[in-house]
Amino acid sequence: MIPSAYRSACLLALAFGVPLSLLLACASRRLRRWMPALFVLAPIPALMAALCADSGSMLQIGNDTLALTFTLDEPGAMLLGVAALLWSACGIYAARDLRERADVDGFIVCWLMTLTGCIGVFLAADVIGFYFLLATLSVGASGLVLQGKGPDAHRASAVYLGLTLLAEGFLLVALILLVQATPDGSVLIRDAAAALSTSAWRDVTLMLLLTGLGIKAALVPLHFWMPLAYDAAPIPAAAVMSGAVVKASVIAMVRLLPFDAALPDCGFPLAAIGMCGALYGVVIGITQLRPTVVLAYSSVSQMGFVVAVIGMGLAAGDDTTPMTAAFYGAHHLLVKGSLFLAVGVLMRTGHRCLWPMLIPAAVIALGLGGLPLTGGALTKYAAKDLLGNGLANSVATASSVATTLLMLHFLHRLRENIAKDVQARAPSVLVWSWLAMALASLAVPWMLYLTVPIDTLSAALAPSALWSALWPVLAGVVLAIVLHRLRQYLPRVPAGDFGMAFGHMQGMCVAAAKAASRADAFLRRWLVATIALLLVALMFGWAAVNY
Amino acid sequence: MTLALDSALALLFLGLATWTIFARETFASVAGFLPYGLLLTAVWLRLAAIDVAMTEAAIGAGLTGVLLVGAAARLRSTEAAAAAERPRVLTRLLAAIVSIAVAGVVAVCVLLLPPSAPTLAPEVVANIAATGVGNPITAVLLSFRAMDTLLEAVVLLFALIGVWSLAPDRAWGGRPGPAPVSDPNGTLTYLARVLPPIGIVVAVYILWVGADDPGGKFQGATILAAMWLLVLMAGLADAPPVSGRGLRTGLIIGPAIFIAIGCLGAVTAGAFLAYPQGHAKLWIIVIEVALMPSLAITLVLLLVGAPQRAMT
Amino acid sequence: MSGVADIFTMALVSAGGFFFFAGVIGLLRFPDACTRLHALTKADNLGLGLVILGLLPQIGSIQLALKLMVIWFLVLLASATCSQLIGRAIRRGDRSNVPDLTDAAEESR
Amino acid sequence: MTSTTFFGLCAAALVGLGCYGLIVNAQLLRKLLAFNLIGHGVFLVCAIIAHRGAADGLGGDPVPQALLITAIVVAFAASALAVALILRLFEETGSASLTRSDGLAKSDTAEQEH
Amino acid sequence: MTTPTTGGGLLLVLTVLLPVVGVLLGLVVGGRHAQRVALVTLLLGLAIAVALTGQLMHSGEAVVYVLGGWSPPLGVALRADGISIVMILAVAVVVAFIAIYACGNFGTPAGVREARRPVMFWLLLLAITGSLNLVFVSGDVFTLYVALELLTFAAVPLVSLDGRAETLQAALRYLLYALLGSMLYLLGIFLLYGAYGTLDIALLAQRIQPETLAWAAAALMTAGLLAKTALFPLHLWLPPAHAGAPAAASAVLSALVIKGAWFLVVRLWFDVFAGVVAPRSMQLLAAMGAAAILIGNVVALQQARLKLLIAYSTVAQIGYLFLMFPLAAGLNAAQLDSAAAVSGGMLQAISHATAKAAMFMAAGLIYVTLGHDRVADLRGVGRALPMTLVAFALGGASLIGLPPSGGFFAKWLLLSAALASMQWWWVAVMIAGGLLTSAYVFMVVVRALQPAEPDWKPRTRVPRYQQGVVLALAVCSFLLGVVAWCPDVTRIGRPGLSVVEAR
Repeated sequence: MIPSAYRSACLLALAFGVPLSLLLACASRRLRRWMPALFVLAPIPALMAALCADSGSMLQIGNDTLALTFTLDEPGAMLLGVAALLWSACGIYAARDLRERADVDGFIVCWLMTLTGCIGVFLAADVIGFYFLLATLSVGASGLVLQGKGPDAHRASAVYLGLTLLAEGFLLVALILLVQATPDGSVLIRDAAAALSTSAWRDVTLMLLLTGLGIKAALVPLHFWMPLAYDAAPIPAAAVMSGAVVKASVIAMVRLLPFDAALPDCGFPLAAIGMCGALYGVVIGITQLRPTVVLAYSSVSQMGFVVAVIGMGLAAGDDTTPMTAAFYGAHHLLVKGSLFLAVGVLMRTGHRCLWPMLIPAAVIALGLGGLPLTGGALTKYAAKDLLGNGLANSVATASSVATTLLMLHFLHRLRENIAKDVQARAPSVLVWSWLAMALASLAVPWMLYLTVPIDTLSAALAPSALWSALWPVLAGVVLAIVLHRLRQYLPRVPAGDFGMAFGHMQGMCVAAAKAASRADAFLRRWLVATIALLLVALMFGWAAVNY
Repeated sequence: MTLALDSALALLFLGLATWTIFARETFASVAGFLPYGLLLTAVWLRLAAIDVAMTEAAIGAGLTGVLLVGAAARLRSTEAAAAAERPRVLTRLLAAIVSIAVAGVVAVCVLLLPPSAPTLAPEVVANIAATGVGNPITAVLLSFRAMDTLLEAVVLLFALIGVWSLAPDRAWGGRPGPAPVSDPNGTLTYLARVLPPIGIVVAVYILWVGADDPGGKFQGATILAAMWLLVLMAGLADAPPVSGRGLRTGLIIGPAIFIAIGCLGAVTAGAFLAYPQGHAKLWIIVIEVALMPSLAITLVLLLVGAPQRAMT
Repeated sequence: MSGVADIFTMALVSAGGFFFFAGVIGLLRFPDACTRLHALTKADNLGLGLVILGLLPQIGSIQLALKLMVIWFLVLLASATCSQLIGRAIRRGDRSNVPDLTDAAEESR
Repeated sequence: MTSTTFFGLCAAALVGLGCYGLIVNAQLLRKLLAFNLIGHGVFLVCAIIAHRGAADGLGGDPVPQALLITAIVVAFAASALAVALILRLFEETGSASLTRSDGLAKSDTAEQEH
Repeated sequence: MTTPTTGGGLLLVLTVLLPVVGVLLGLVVGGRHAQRVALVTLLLGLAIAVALTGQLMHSGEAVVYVLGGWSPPLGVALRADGISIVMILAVAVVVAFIAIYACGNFGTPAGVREARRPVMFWLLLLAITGSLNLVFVSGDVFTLYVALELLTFAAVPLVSLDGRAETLQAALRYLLYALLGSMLYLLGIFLLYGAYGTLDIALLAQRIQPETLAWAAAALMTAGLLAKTALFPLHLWLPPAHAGAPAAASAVLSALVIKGAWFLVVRLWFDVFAGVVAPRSMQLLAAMGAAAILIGNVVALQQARLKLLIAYSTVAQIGYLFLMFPLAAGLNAAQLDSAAAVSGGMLQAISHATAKAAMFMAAGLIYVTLGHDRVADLRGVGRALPMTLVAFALGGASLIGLPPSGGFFAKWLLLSAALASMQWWWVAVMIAGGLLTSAYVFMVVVRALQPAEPDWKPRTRVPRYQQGVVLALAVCSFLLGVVAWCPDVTRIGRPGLSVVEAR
């Protein structure tokens, strides 16, 4: 082996192995007590890997019968790096938070489990490992939601786990179809994606794949788990989930979907659904009062936008799509993560020292809407080519107007939800961790933009580009003012909007379940069961004779 | 003529079978079951299965009958409750239809049996010389399919373990059945004194002829068991405590020797449960002799049931 | 010679059969348990005895003849004991361990 | 109709009777009796198969006859175990029948509010 | 005519005889010596199972032993191919774990020469092991009947080991229903003999014809075996029996005993009746399985007691074991490698055996600690028995089919088979079943994680090694997926299949 490849393999192994070993170490009670201190360090190897490992480097565990493969492609590296940043910052925040909790074990285990799964998903290169780590991720994340307080947390966690396992059901079938499509039954995602566009089952596979990943990406109409979960989860958990965890679906899409061939009949509907989500999230979001819920709906909207970008790329068969989508995802990851931290910090901050906290929040929040010179503007600029000049582009502009509007609404709600005590100050650890994240979410997009590189600096700073980024924001501000005037006319939609309608189906489910157990009790009566046995014998005979 | 005889026989035992199903009282149906078993024995005779007839008479009709009569006598008080649980007419109708359907399937199968019946009789006749025994059934039981016979002994043992496991904890290790009460000059006592010697002679005789003629260990063991039961019923002796080392050794000695000889065969004759050339009959008789007492003990203990009286 | 033996056999076996028949009739028709017991014992002892006696000249070997006699003897022993036990039970008046053959018999008709 | 076939039909009748009794009769001892009837029916089928296989001077195929002996003994073992269970149940509960219910105490099947 | 004894055949005799000898010996020595005898015997049994596996993988063909030198049809042969060896190994391992666990609950108390529950438990455990091994290796359908009866007679007393009224009734239901089943099976055997004049599986496979007698025999035998496996809707005896028995006994019954009859169905349908059973029968069988999966899981979700919940999840899991039949048939029809489906089914059986044993033992520990096993108030378990709860969760994950558990790879194989043979409906059933399973596992774990009242004390302290054993078994079942790294043993010695790499 040549040294550099060897080094990269070691880095990958560390990136995945360190969190995993920490998770296993939780088996011992003594070690478990030390874990919160290590939260900040656990993702560092992943960050190192993202920075130092040369892209395309591979790590294989197992024999030729079955091997778990890890690799690092460019989109993966980008998302992995920023995710690691977010995990470290939130790790600091969580460690401080845990001091005030009664039972910390559950949180610690779930945190490390989610971290392991999250990093692994960005690295996994074969379908089995990918599915395994996705499952780890989902189970851990639902465990994190469970750490919230009260019955709401239980309900949210149950809904989240149920939907995400449903999604994995779809994914499992899709992955099996993918593997069967590959000529030699290879389980590498690369081969599977390559074989997909020519597979006999292509459309079914894509349907299942997009349904599964759509649930995970909170595509409308399967988005309602997201507000519930982010509202119920503890702040740091909500931050990593809205930031890092949900990006697993983005990386899965860019890796599994075939961008080598133009698939308009699949790409355009996907883009349409995404755009609908991007606007729908805002529409519901502005009716919400709790800042976390508002952020959740903004996540629904932003994920919708990413999916729309991917859909357009799929339709055009444009192979730059993965980088663009990953770049957009990375920016959203940073911003959304830091905004959740901001919510947590401001809830503990009094009026006295409000502004130093609120200003940065305002900047990055508007950045999400595409405020010039922020990362948001860059991402929108990068996505522009994919969206083309047609309908999609105008909808995208509309969505950035809407996002600005939603973000202003968020800032307003944030200001409403500060601590009652005027003198209150958030613990400095929390403050610094959040400010660090805020800084990162401003700086990192520029670095990525220039180092990767996606486009030239001059192109991004051209006056036309600046203006085309600025006017939607201004429009958004104007709209926000109007909306502020009319706010009392807004309806109050419950968090998780029509998803709550499913709550009414619970009664039906219970009735069905009761019916099932009545049937079971009936069938287990001696008379019935013996007659059934003889009938079964007769039926088998009959089935054979009429063959 | 034969068919008339058969029909008469069939009429009788089917009638009794119907009776055992439909009789009102459990005891009555058991009482019907006993003659039914004996008639069935006659059926085996009609079908030229004399060994089966003897086994049926001894175990199927005899021991099972004793078992059921004893149980029925103890369960008399449950009649009313059981009668109250009689299912509704519709259920009974459904049950009847299904049962008739199953019977129909069996009948069809019987009628469809191939005209030229496949048989292993020639093979048995061809190979019986190697076993040295004259009774083909003994040859099958102890040489060709000796595994089944070994397992059969083990089945009885497992069943006994199961029966014992039902003992109340306090009575564990104690004696089964109620304490013996003997009436020194009662008829039963007299019979229990007179009969056993004869019975033992008969049992040994049946075991001995079993090698070449109908008969064998099971029939003999059953007679031994019957004698012991007689003694127990007459109260001349008490049932042994189940914790007794000797008793347990007696229980397992037969199967143990069977297995030992089988392993010996694996060493000397090249296969488990194979017998050395020319000495097959000797080893078969050894096995039978060893099995008979164990089987007798097992049968008796199965009949007297789980221990009920703690050791004093 | 064999002719005489055959006649002898026929006579005795049919006589035995008659006793069995009578026994069964009695079992079914007699009013109470004691009398039924009486009928039964007749059937067992005499009926079986006559049948076996009748069969004796037909068998060549002494051994087989002895076997038959032993069987008869055992049946005598057994039936005597049984009927004695049942009879005692009847006298003691407890019917707990006397099978309810009465209704059994009536319904089987 | 040969006597084997005839007894074969009797066997079928026995099986049918036994099934009916096993289903309908509530008292456990009656169920056991019914089981024995089914067993006898099955054995009778085996016996006629053995009888049809008569050859080379043997009255019947000895292999199924040997199987039959084994089966009879196994059935007896089953009856003994069942009787012991029934009597123990009787001692514990005073009843000798499977309750109408499905064998689970109500406390077990009690559903819990979601 | 039939294959003569092959190398290592004597091991087959040993797998069967050793436990039987153990029973005889244990009965004589009695008391706490019986326990020692049992443990030694089980250890030896494990060694023999490993040796047998090695033999099989080395020779690459089925191991045959002709008893008494009388080759079939006159004599009886023992035969072990891939699927039997897999089951033997699984039984040996699981029973070993259960035995270690049971040392905590079934030790003879000091000062007593012999107590009923311990000595009976150990003897019955040995008896079950021997009977199961006989079921797996016997090549003669009548010997298989005797083996099934042995299994039943050994399993029924385990159910009523506690002697409570409801367990007695459960045992009676089990016994009577199983007896009816075995009579149907016996009838089928006799019909086969009457039609084809042999009882040997290999010979039957050659001689059998698609005709009414064969169909009737197949139907009767299948129905009888299904009654013993408790496939829905023939499961009346399973929930009360498995929920009422002591935890270790429940583990044996639920993990292993039901697999005996199921294995026989596999043996018959794939080896004996391969050319006889109609595709429709396959679909019917799998339809019963699907009903078991759906209804069993839904009912499990509503149970108020943990052991009943697990028992019902067994009812559901039995269903998965029967999905493989139409899948294998479908692959055959599509000229594909049908052994993949069989491997999936076997893997499912093994992973269920390990997982379910672990879950029942975990439930036992929870019961001991709380003094009850009401699902509604399991709070405090997470604090008192962390290892046990983890074990339960891992077992549950294996049932759900989360990677890398054996359940996941079994599901992977079965789903692949279903998709390759275009039987979408079974895919839907499997996915739905997984979701329902996850629902009740989640419910139990969440309730157990809730903190107990501050003044709460566990009823009794559970020895650490018991928790350790349970966790170890659960981890085995959760990591069972690594078998995908080994060559597929189940194909060895199967007719028409060659030894090829897994997947």
